[in-house]
Amino acid sequence: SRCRRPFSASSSEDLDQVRTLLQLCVDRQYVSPGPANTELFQRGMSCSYGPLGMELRRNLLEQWWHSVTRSTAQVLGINTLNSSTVSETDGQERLRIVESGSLKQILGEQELSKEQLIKRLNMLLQRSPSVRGNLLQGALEQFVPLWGLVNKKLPFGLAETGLCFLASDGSGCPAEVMQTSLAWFCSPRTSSQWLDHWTRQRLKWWRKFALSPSDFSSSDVPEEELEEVASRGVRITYSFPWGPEPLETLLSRGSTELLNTHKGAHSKPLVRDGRKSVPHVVSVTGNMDRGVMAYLSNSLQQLKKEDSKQKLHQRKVLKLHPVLAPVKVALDIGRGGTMELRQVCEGLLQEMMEAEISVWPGYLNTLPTSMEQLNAKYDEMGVLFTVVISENTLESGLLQVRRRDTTIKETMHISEIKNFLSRYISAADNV
Amino acid sequence: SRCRRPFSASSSEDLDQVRTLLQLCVDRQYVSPGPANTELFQRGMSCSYGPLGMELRRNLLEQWWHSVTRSTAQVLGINTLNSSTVSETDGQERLRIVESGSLKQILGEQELSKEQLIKRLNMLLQRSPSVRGNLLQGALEQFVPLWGLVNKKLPFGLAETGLCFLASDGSGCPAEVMQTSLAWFCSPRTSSQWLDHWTRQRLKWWRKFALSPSDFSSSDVPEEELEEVASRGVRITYSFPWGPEPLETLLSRGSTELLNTHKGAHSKPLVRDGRKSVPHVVSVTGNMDRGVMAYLSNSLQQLKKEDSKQKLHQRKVLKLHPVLAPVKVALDIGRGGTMELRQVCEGLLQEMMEAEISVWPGYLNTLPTSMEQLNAKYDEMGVLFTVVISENTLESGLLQVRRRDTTIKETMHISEIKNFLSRYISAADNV
Amino acid sequence: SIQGEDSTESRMNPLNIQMLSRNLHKQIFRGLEPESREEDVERSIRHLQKHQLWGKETSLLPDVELNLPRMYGKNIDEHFRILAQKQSLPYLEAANKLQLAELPPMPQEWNWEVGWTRYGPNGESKKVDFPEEMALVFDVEVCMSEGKCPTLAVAASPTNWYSWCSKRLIEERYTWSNQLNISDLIPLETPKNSVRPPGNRWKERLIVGHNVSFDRSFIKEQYLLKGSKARFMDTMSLHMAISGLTGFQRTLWMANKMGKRRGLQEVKEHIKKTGQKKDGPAIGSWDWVNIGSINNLADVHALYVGGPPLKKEARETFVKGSMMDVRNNFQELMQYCAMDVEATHQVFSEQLPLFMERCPHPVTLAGMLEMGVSYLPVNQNWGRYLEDSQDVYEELQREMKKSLMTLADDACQLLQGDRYKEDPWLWDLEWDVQEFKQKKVAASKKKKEAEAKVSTPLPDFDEDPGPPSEEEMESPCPSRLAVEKLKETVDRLPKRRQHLPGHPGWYRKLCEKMSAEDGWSPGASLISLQMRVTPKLMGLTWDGFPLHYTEKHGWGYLVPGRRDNLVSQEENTGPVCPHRAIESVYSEYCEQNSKERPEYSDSDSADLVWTDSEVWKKMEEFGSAESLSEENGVRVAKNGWRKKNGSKDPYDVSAESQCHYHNGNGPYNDVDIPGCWFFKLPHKDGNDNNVGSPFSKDFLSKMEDGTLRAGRGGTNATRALEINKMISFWRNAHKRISSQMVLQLRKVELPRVVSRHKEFDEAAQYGAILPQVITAGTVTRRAVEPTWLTASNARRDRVGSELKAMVQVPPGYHLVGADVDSQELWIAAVLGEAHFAGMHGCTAFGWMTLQGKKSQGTDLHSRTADTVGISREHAKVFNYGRIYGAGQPFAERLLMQFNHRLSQAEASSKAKQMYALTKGIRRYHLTEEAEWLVNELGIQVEREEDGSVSLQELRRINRVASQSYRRKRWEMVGKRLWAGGTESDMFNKLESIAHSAQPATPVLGCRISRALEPKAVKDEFITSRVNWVVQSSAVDYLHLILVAMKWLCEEHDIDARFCISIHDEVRYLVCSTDRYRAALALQITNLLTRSMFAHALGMQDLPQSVAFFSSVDIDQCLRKEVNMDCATPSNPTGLERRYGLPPGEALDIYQIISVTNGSLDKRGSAVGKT
Repeated sequence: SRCRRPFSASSSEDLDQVRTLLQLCVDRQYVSPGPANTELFQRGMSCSYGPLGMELRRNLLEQWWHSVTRSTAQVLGINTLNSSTVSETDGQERLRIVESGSLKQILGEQELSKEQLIKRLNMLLQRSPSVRGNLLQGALEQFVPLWGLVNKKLPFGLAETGLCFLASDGSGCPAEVMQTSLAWFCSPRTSSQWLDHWTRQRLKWWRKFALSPSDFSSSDVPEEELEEVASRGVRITYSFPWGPEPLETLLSRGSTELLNTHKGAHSKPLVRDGRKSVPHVVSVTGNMDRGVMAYLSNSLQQLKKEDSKQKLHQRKVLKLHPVLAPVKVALDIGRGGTMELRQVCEGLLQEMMEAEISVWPGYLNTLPTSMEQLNAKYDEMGVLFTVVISENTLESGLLQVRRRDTTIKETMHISEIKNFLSRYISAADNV
Repeated sequence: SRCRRPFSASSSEDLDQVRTLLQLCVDRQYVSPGPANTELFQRGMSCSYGPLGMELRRNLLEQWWHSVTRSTAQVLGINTLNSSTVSETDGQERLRIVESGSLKQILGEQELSKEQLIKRLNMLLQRSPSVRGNLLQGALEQFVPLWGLVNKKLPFGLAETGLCFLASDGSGCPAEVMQTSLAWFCSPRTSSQWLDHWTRQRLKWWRKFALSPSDFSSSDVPEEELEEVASRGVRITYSFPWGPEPLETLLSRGSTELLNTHKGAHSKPLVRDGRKSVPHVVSVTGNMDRGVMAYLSNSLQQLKKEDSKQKLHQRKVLKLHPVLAPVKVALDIGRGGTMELRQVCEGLLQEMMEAEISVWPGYLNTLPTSMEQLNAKYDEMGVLFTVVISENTLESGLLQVRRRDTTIKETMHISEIKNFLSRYISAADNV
Repeated sequence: SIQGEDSTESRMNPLNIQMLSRNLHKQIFRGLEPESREEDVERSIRHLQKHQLWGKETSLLPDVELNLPRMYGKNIDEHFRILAQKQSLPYLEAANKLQLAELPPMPQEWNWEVGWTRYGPNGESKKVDFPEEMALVFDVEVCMSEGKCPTLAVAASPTNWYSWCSKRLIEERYTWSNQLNISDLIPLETPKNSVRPPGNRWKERLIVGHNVSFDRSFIKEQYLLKGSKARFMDTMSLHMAISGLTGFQRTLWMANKMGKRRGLQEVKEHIKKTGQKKDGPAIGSWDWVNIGSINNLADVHALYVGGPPLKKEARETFVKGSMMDVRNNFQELMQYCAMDVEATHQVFSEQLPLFMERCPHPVTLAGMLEMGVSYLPVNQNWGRYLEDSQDVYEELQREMKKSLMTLADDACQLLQGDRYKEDPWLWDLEWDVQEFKQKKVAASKKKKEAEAKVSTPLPDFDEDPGPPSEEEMESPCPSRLAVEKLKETVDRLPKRRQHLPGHPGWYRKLCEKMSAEDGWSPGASLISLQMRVTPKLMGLTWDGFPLHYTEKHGWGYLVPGRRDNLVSQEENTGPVCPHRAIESVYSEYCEQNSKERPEYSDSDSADLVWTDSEVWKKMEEFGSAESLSEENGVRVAKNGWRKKNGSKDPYDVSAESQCHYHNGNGPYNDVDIPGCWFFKLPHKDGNDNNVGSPFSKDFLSKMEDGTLRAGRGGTNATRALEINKMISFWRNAHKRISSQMVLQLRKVELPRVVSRHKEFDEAAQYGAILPQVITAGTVTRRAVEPTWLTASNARRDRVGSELKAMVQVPPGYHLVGADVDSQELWIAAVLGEAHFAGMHGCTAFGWMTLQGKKSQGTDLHSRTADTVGISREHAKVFNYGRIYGAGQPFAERLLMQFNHRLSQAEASSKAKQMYALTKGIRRYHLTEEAEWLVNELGIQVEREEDGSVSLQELRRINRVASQSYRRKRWEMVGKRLWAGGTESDMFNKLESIAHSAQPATPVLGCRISRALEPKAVKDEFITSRVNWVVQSSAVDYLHLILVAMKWLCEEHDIDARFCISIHDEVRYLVCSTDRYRAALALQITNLLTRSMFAHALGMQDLPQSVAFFSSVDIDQCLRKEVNMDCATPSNPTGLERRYGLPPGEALDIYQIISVTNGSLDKRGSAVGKT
């Protein structure tokens, strides 16, 4: 995958924006701290995620999966191995998992001549499994048995999500990336139409969760950047402050690879009765780590805001889509916590978790914090609602609910909050 | 991880049972075909899964995640990197990802002496990132920032699921496994109680989805098999036809590793104000690949059955728990499909998919199959319900619904089927 | 044959216009050489010189050598008569029989059975495949709630009644496929399960109905690509031709029908709407009301037949009822349908003789029959197009809504610290919030609770409590119990929950109330562009001023700087305008624009290029008012705000309240906003009208040029505006487009040419749409159809605008067609030329049409553009407008609309200038009475050589006369005519036709609707009548083309069928092997048609430059240009990549001759067989 070096932002304002975003991601537990880690993150690679980042990527993957497997009846999910021992000699330099013990043992054998050493090492290398750089190869291998399963009907797709390893571009350090892959098999006649179809579907999907959808766009892959097998390609890109980066790549790959994978040209398992043509492959490959970053970048809104003392602030809000937001609601106690209030919080927390609403147990934090600070923090975390339980709640059952998007506080009854949240989130999914 | 060689089943009947199970898993798209693959599967390693196996493992992981992260407020989910470049010299022989290109290049350099060669290779090895063998190390590394997030309260847990690589025990070929991990941090005083608590919770969970729960059991890890750091351990095992195998292991590990990870003993980040003790760790590590096999094995029921011609058959049913079953309902067309019937099927399919009920689009199969054959197939797939749409549906809106567990066919109206299924599945979850 | 060589010298007329090649002229005009009088030639040259057109260099076209097919009759007119008679003979015979026949008695009881039933005269019934009579009156009814499938039908012939019931009516089923196929339709020529007629011979048949194109769309055989010889006669179209009303007349007619009083009110309202104010015309003559009617069957029936009114109540069941309702009222509804058939027959019987009398040329009938069988082939791409467009549309709409919702959410933050008070847009919204209501608890209970309440402080430090015990795990969780207990207080909430009490009032209104039902969506989801709050949330500015809305004046904007109303502020209890903030908005705008303040120029936005029908609609509305007392020479200033200078204006205030630095529509000082003047946004129909939404189509161009822009909310607002533009087309059109009835044909139902073609794809779909064309739908007899005939061309930024290109041929076929170049201009010009000197190119207007060159600036549009200083595109609108009869006021308004910064005076002077140059100046012939007076009083009169006088002279004579003879009112004006302009003679001709006692088209002699004849309307509706001359002649043109083309195709065995005619273009669906021959036939058709025009006007010659279509398009889809890729947001990759459609060929006559060898014969033309 091509990616620009970080921090090539076009202007100092953009640069500022990038810094703000990264700092916020670390501060608010999206990304684990450490410069090496944030660099991975910014490069669109897997990094060590904090609880919120993990949940966000999880939600994103979940949505991807649903959108692809539920879009038509013809998509089957699969799960292939990361490592394979097929020692192909296709010239591709692969990443291999080597048992460092075995290697060291060979290096330690004094009596070996240089030639013997090299021979042994080559053998070890051959035996060592290679890790995958993409999910496509797995799908191609699974094609034959699963095509049979659907009676050799076309079109037909295989979906998978999983970790892949990318060789370093010289830096010597391979990186991981969470890939999504749809391998779509169709008739040669329709492959171009399907490419367009999936481009539209995928772009629509990316835009669905965006705050400003037009930052996501699609463009043809320039001829010179196309992989050899591909006749046409489209990239879905996000315009980061430092320039566009691809999130998902769709390629019309023809049938070459399928034929290679299953050896023998036009072999029987690859054709349908009465047809001579081998199915064409359209691959849809996404990088969900970069997707996470795109949504974080897209949803960060900085608004000028005066505080109660007429001072000008920057209000930073992560306006993540309700479906993606890792924390839907924060539970807090108003001034002066008591055991009774905490109990109510715990009860409410249980209720929400059972309803699969992710809650932030802010009430556990007993350090004194002003409501203003708290709201600022939750805004930065992208928490949709903040529920505050106070002494008054114990008497009347009333809670204060603050909305992230309007900053307005409202009163709600404790018996209604769960249903309200559930409906709010599921309704947001349907918009 | 320890694992027995396959096919060490105790009796020929058991052997038969194993063969039947494996055959069925391959036939019904739980596991991809090929002896190497099924061997991985049987050894409790990740293998290449078919669509149904993938969905089953997915469901299982989902359930694990909910049960662990939603049990208390104190569990945070994380996502750490698979590979790390920390070149530790803790004596452990690690699996490393080596760029085979770089290695070959070094081997190809003619002018290098043997010593130079060895030096260069050692350097390469040092630089190559190692892949993880378990998830615990990642959790230990994340402990400090995240403990701060919860105000250094105890107890507190970090949960993660992900692929790990296991070094081969001599076979030379490392394998993958889908691990689940809960790292539970608690006061030294309560660590033993927590170990018991989690053992109980985990066993309860495993049994919840089982057809015969007593096949799942827990037992202490014998002293001699304990890892060095652990003071006590418990295994949750499943009794396979060839003997018991561990599914999840709980270890009380003390604080040594935590201290090692964060260097300097009793360093500030590891203690709470006013306390001197460093938190203790209880690790809960599961192998979900083996979990998949356990449930498949557990739910396979073989029943004698007479067919319409009074011939004796073996009816094989995969009585997977409704929550785990990868396919909840199959949609089929009765004799003589027409475009109109198909349209109804597609509408129904969409409706179910939107309600997140996984459907098998049997109606797409246009090859003539008898209803009996079809039912046998769906039973082996573990499909809960089979819905048949016929000409009659067009007139009256009535469908035939067959239940896997009773084999009884019922008539239901098309407008009610979705709600019926939704309620059936969610009710099964709460039992 | 050879062409293009100088074998013979090119023929030129005395005005140096190149005429038809000698061989063609000989074949068409049979050796009749045109003669011209020396005097006429000189007059023409003088005229051309006056307009700087004489002596301009012209280039020669290569001559065309062609052997035309043998022609009939003595001259070209007879030729066409013979062709048309032959073509329509069997249908005319059938029509006559039907007209004379008395229908048998209607059955009393209708048969409840699928398919056709025949009823004998004695009440016996028999199931039949289809009615076999040659002529039928036919009516179909459709149960709307059940989709597009026909439900029941009735037909009647001179001998039998028939009824038809659909399967869906008779058989009850849970579902029916929404995909129609041929067996769902009504057969009229073929038995069940067959697409061939008995004996494999298609018979000529005539089907009569009211708006019969609707009924036609349910007839099975009409969807077959080839075969049916059934033709249709539409009593609605016949009515339009005989007694139709113009659109404006229809409004008046309805008003009149509603009752005199109500009617007058409606008329007044209408006139007000069209901006004519009280000075508009009173409709003087109402005679036409009794000889015309609107188009529905009941009113048409009342007009032609009379008697008891037709009952239409049963119709409601089909419109609103379910299939069950239809079943329950089956007999009654059948009866209703039959009554319609009976009524249609009565109407038809009355109409036919009238029609034949008023449209006597056989070409008219033959042309209308051909027009009645239009056919649009489509394939699976139609479905894709609908899906893609709707998809993209919905997505964009969602995005737009999302942007608006975000704007609303963000605005809520202004509630904090009352910051909204300083917002230039939002200060006057409702910002109140509601108190949360909860019932009071009885004091005693509360006390008890208070006592019971204990609060336990949190432990200082949280110790790890260890795991809960097993008992704790088993027993119900205490914290859950605590929550459950608290939930009991829910009974203290009011029954009806408050709706977002904490949010400001305006925001609450944008949110849906959460209800138990599904479909609730969160946030300000009710927001739309149409709401008043939206422009404010976007912070829209007009030339830098924030927009503001008032009930009385609609949308306008606030201009800061007013000082005379700052005093009264204290008393103000309502929101206070933050005029300082408004000032800073404007100064910021000025700062931003200081460097390059945009100099306004005509934007060539295509949005302003209206379709002709739009131009016409506009003019028709106030056209009848246009003749307003020109003789008085005083036009009344119509723009309200200017009136304030008159002392009667109640809003007239001191000069202080005038805004000194901004010109616009205002200020309206009755809008009392402290510190600000209020100006209205300009309105296209005149500034008296209120603007209801700044997002209407009319402001699109203002957004594009930056006059109207979003001032805040950054990208959200701007993007919303952009999207609004993109989805405008689909929003308006998608209902009509997606309800087009598409019938898919199965393989056996397709011609073998298709099903055996190498590109035939089993998986693809091939089908057709039958557009519901009313063959003569307007008073000019132009065809009307709401979707296809008004469809604009594809535009890059308009979702779904690739509509036309979705008409795509099946394999083995091509679309062959052409646009008649400047059809209406040429018709108008040739009429003028015949009138002036009887030579082609003798008037300046004619010369420009024939010989004008864009490059030399001598073509009509460039000329107008130069004169007025506008773009050529805009000039086109003016030019067509004029020919359609639009006067100077129209031009003024249009000018101001194109450039809102133009003052009224400037616009007026520009319009005047333009009209003087083109239409010319009115001159008058004196009546005998006046001549006597002049003579008697010895007045020296300045006259032209034709004896006419100017308006000034007329006034002078009038003055002198009234001084001398005070009591008497003199009828001074005889004939009025135009003089001095490039188009004067053309207008004189048009007006002479329009004013004649029996206006008729000059070529085919079709008479104007009875409701527009001077006898009925006197001097009213002049614009409509002038317009009618050109438009109706254009219809003659089209009918001539259809007749000639049909003749050539039959004669030369060209496999082609008529597809559609959109305005001035015709398209044929042609078997690919015959496509070049069809192209040649089309060219010959045009040659003959134009020649026929010239012949009918007494000019036995035709300029070469108009003889042939500039090109004939051979294409696989319907599009404006053969190489247009029609990329739109819904078709981003274009036709070629997305639909695999390569560019077509556009061939001129020379290319066609070279491909076909100039021969129409199958054998003669070598090519086309590949």
